[in-house]
Amino acid sequence: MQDVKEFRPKIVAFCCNWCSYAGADLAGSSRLSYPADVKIIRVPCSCRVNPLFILRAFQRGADGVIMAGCHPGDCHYTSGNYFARRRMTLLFSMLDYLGIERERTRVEWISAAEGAKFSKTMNEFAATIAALGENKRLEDLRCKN
Amino acid sequence: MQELMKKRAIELLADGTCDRVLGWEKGDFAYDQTPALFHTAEELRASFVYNGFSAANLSKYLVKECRAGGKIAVFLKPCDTYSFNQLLAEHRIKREMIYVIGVACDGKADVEKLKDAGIDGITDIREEGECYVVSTIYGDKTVKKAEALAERCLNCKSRKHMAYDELIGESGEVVPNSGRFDMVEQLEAMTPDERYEFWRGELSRCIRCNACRNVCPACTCEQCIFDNPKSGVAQKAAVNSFEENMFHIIRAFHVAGRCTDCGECSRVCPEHIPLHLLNRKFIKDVNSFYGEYQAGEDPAARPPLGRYEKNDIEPGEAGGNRA
Amino acid sequence: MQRIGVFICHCGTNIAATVDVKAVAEALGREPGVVFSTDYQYMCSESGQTLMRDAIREHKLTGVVVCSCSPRMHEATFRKAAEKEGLNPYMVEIANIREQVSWIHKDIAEATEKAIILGRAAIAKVHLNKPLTAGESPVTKRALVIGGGIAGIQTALDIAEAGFEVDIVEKEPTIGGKMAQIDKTFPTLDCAACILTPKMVDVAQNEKIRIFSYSEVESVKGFVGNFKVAIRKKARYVDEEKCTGCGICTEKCPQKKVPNAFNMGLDTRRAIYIPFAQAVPKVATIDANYCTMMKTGKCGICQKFCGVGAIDYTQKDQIVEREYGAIVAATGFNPMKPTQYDELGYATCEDVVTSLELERLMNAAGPTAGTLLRPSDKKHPHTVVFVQCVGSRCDAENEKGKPYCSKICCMYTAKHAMLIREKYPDTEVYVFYIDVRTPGKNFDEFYRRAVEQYGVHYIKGQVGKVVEENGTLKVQASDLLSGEQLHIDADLVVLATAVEPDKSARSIATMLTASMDTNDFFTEAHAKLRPVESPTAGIFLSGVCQGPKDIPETVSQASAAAAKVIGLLAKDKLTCNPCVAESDEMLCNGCSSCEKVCPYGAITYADKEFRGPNRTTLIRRVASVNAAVCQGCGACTVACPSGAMDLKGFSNRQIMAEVDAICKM
Amino acid sequence: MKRLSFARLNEFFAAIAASNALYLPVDNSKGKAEYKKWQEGTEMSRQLNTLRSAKDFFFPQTENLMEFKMDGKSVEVIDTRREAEDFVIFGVRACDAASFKILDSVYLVDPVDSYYKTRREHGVVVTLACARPAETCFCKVFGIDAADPAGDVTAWETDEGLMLRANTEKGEKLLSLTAALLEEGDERAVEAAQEKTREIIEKLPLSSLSTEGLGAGKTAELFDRPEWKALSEACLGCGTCTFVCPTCQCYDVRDFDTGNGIKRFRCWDSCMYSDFTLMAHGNSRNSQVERFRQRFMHKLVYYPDRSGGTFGCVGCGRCLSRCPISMNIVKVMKTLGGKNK
Amino acid sequence: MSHDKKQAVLDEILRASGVDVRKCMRCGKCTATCPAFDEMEYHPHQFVYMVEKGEIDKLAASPSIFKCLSCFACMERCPRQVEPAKLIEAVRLSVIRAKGANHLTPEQIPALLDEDLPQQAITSAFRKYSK
Repeated sequence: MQDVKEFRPKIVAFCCNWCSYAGADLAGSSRLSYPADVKIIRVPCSCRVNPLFILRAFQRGADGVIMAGCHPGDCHYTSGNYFARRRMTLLFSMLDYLGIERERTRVEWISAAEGAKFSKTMNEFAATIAALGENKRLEDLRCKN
Repeated sequence: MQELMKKRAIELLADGTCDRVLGWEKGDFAYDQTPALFHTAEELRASFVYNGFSAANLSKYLVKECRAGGKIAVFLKPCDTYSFNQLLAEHRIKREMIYVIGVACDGKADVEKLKDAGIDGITDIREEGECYVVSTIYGDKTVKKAEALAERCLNCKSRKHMAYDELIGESGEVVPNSGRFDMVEQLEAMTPDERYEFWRGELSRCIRCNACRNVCPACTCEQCIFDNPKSGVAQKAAVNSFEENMFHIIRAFHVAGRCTDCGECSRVCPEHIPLHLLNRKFIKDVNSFYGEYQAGEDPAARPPLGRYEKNDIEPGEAGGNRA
Repeated sequence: MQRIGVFICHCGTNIAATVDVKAVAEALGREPGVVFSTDYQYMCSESGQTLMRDAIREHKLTGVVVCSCSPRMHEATFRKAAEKEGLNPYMVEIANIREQVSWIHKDIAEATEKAIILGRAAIAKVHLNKPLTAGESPVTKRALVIGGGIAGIQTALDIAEAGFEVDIVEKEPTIGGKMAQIDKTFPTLDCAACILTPKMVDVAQNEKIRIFSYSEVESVKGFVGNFKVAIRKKARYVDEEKCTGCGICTEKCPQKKVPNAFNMGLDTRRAIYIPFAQAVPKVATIDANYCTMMKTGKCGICQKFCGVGAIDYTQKDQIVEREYGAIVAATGFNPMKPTQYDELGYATCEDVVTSLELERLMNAAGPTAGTLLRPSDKKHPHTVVFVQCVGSRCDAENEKGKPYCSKICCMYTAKHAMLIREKYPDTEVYVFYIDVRTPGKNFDEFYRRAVEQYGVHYIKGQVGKVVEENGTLKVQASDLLSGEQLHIDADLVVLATAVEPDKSARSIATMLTASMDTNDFFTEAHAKLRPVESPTAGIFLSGVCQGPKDIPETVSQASAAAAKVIGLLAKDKLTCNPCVAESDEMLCNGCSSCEKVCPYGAITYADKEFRGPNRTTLIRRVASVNAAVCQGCGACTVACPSGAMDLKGFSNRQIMAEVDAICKM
Repeated sequence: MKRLSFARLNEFFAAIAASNALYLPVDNSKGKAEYKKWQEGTEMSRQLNTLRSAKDFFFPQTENLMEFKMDGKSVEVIDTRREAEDFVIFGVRACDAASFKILDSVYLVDPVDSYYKTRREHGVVVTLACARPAETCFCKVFGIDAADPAGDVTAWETDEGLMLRANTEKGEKLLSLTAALLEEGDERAVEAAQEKTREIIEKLPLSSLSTEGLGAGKTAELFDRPEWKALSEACLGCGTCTFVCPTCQCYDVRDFDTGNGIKRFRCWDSCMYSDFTLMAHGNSRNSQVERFRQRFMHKLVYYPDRSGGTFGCVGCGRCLSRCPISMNIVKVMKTLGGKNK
Repeated sequence: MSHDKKQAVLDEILRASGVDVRKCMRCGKCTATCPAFDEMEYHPHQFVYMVEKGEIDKLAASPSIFKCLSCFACMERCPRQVEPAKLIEAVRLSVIRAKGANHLTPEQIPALLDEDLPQQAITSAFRKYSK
């Protein structure tokens, strides 16, 4: 029997600099914890998130990818998150169409004032990914050994 | 039809409207036509062809031809005119350099269908009314045109020319219920596991020959990111299932909102992967999420990913088995 | 290969208590390209910065990674320090191991592991960083103040004082705001009008200040230093230039039954009106909703009586375009209308009023000419009950109220109670409170005076029910200290309702791309260190739009915002964010996809000549980015189908390198 | 000559599969033939040929060469070569069998490609003579006899059953594995089948294609021919022709960074691609006409130059049916060759 | 009662009621609004405070818990969503359950019904006693 390692999901969170990253800071300064499996990448705006980045994360072994941005209408750059929303809607729908678990990708709008929401969202998402288990459908085994 | 086109092309060369004509050139077996430039009446007389096997969408060649100087005449089928408009919208071609002759199309034949039906050793194919008479080294065979109709033409979305300077034959109408999303809907109705199996089965055959990309009139990048070593995502042959998925997802996304559904990708795939089902998924999603939109219908229309509504649906609401 | 230095900050024990900083320094020191790695108690301190500068010099570092607090906190500090040592500031990256690690994780092993991974991601990014140089953009030397209350007035005056032009946009016909409606001010009890109106006059007379009254901001474009704002001047049907403010029209107008908003609807005015005697600008306005001429086309009396021909029924809204270098939001507040509290009877009993209504009832220019008479029967009330915290301090889930303390109610209620007791010693005054909050200079003394000197009854407890019975308000309340339930027959009940941001603030914030909190108060760039700036560059905050404040606090914040604006306008050029988009012309298709998503119009196209294959030339349409206009959101980089558009400082390769580092097995 | 009754074909496959991985053409979901590993119940395709060629067995589309493992600043080189398993490919047509010789002439000469060599040594090729060649077939032009293919074992489908002939020691060994199922066969049945095939071949439209004016030594004559431009005009620059071609042998060596190390692999490349021959200084073939010319000059001139006149094409016809724009080597030969007008 | 047992009772009451007593800011609006004020020894705001302090025994022994009308006025009015009525209900339940089977069975009810009793009171009584 091989030793079975406890599954620790890898989760990449793309956070826009103005709202969600600040929301993460607020979660931090309010000591609202969320699993260490969540690692944040700062981008200027959710509209900077290229579908390529999301696929790349899955390739490299991520089990879940979440993108967080300002609430629609509150984008620091006026309209960035509206474009991001369309892009992600289409991308997620396509991933679903290809049979890749829909729940592995998520978009949330988290303002700079919503530290609690940030923490809650990340806890929820991490739990969802933990329940789904390892990402098998978009993995690149070369990156796993 | 072919003779009318040939005659008109010769006239256009003669009257100086254009200095070359883009059309289809005869091959060895009637079905293997090659897109070609005709510079003289002699060339046209000798090898210009237009029939049920003139399948290639010629619009993409205009990107290159517009840079060559001199006005070019081109024959475009209805579906090709959508690609033409899209290229115009994206400033890839210059309208004033091109003389468009819209040609009627009642669907193109797919020689693979004949071969799948057991007809081999084909030496020539003639059209006789509603039938193709196929000469083979094993004798003549007659096939109903409808039975040889290419997959993409079964769900023809439009027989209407979106752009032309003149028409040969008649322009039809947009087909309201083309059924082109039927297969997409069937896939959507499957479970995620079934869909995954379906696409693995299809995409695992991909040999990354890039025929789909290189024929695609929406893929006119100066250099594809997959060919650009500086992009960080360049690949050649797909090493594993991830890379197969990656290439096709990104390519489909890249043409999302720009794909005119001309069907060339699936036509040229040597492995017969139904790539159009990826593009049609995006077209269907755009239609249902953001309102009806067909790339290439109106070159002035704003593409769906270049605009937004404040109350667009959330990504979380997309996907899943929607009723 | 970069030569990277890594610095792990302890942040005292903030980081070091949960993250094994030595282990992080050691692990990151083994990463390819890292030539120096250390930890230090406070990297942001002078000595921490010196440590970093020494290392840059001694180890010839080409890149720096600081593992510390959020980059939103000290990225600029560390970049500046690196720059002093000759390293391009954009070669410095921060790994946030405080907010994202030590403050949210408890397990040291887990936190240390995560800190290492975040450090690796930052190192991976720095490997691909390139020195960036900031461009410059000019500054329009004029400020816009949105809102003409005391906050906007003070900000405008201070900016004008420094010699810069200021425009005030006020949606009401006059500036003055809420303070103009207030009778007296705490804790000095001086008359609000006496201290406000001279300032209003100053504004009117200041050559640097232009007032757009009865106007609203229509759209805002541009960016810090270069805003373009469209202002809608609503039609007031009176020519502002001609009107002398003589007021004849407001006396002759036959439509007398218009609720007087300035007096909180407690009396009426005419359809053509000047809100109050000291209004600035003192110009009449026709209320088109009530004007008979506007509604039926028959009347025209005001026009007949106007000696200067200022009345113009055909006036239309006008859009004025103005350019500004800075914008101050001073959109103010409104007291909540407590109609959702059925038990308090505001909606049903005329004699249950809000505190601002009471101000008008006590004001010499108010509906009762300063004599306290209750609205229902215009009689003098003998028992007055004040209810504190109406709609404030509610649970976040509570739909009726606000979660915050409105801050000013304790003090103004003490003021009201005191004034009533002083003017009408025969009146019993009860104040039902939850807590009495009086932080502020001379505030608690003021409140104690109300209790000790004026004999106001302060009762800890809340009012449960107010019912009107035969002209008396039956107040049922609990006295928590005695444990009794009280039943008081009151003549007047005054509700200290919550302060709410003005309804217009949300849409203005959207136009300004300034962020707001869940209560629709503007968010400041930093709660402690940058309290009068919005996170959006060039947008400043003044007054209650940022959070509940009393007058002294509002005025000091208004002046602080003005100081920030002056600091900005004093510059001739602003250095631009160098993290802007850039188009690789060799890859660009000229397809215009990027242009369609650019919110700033920063992308233009031109036909350019390129080398084709084999010594040919070809002309291609390619995009170029105006670096002074681009704000670096990156929308174009994803819209670009060919990957020609990339964002400096957040390039595709950099972000993917971070992804790779984070996902690495 | 051995004979196997068609009824016992399955037993024959099972006997081979007992000690070898056995691959044979199988119809896929699209009704096209591709090589699949045999297992009980696998049905052999009736198609003339597989969509992709048999070269994949010896020269796979991608192949790991070695790995570098990185830990902090240290790098370790790891040999990833594994002992290959013995395998048998059944049903290879004459054209593909001939292509192996061409590949051998590239990969088995000094410096020997050890990856290729290992596979070649472990593989046994059982060819199957063509019974019904297609209009796109032109192997005859290059001196290949579809009725008598090479390979370790040659098989014919005749009226009397499957006839098998071992051509090499490896072939003998394979047949000995299945000896219990085989009987002695009659040469005449084979000859009858061959005759039928050859009759058809004579009738094929491309059998009369001439190689005159092409081949070794024609570089100077053909290189600057103006027809290249028109021929290549429609070429999309995709790699379909090269990837379905049994003789195309170019590859690219690439590194894949896994985050913890590098996997160095090779993968097929195509001279039709714009980044083929991309070097530090840039690209020596900047236009599609140059790339297009390269591919056909290689098959028709350069390779013959180096191999004593043997053409680098085996006439399998795959590029004829797969090219998206139906441009192909036959059209090139007809345009540039001497006697084809 | 041992400390642990006391804690267990408290936990059960908090769980059953779903009330977070720490949210209370002691404004007393629940008490001010309570129609049964005069009948009660402990008033709604005291309930909350006593539960927070863990004084369940005192509360359980008081008849006040049965004086509550379950009118929910306190829940409706509480600005902090503390919901004292749910807390009272939970205490009441814990008392009833501790009594075992010693309470009314459905068969006994018809005989005890008073024709003049308003329907609302009956429903309220069921809510209070029938669990």
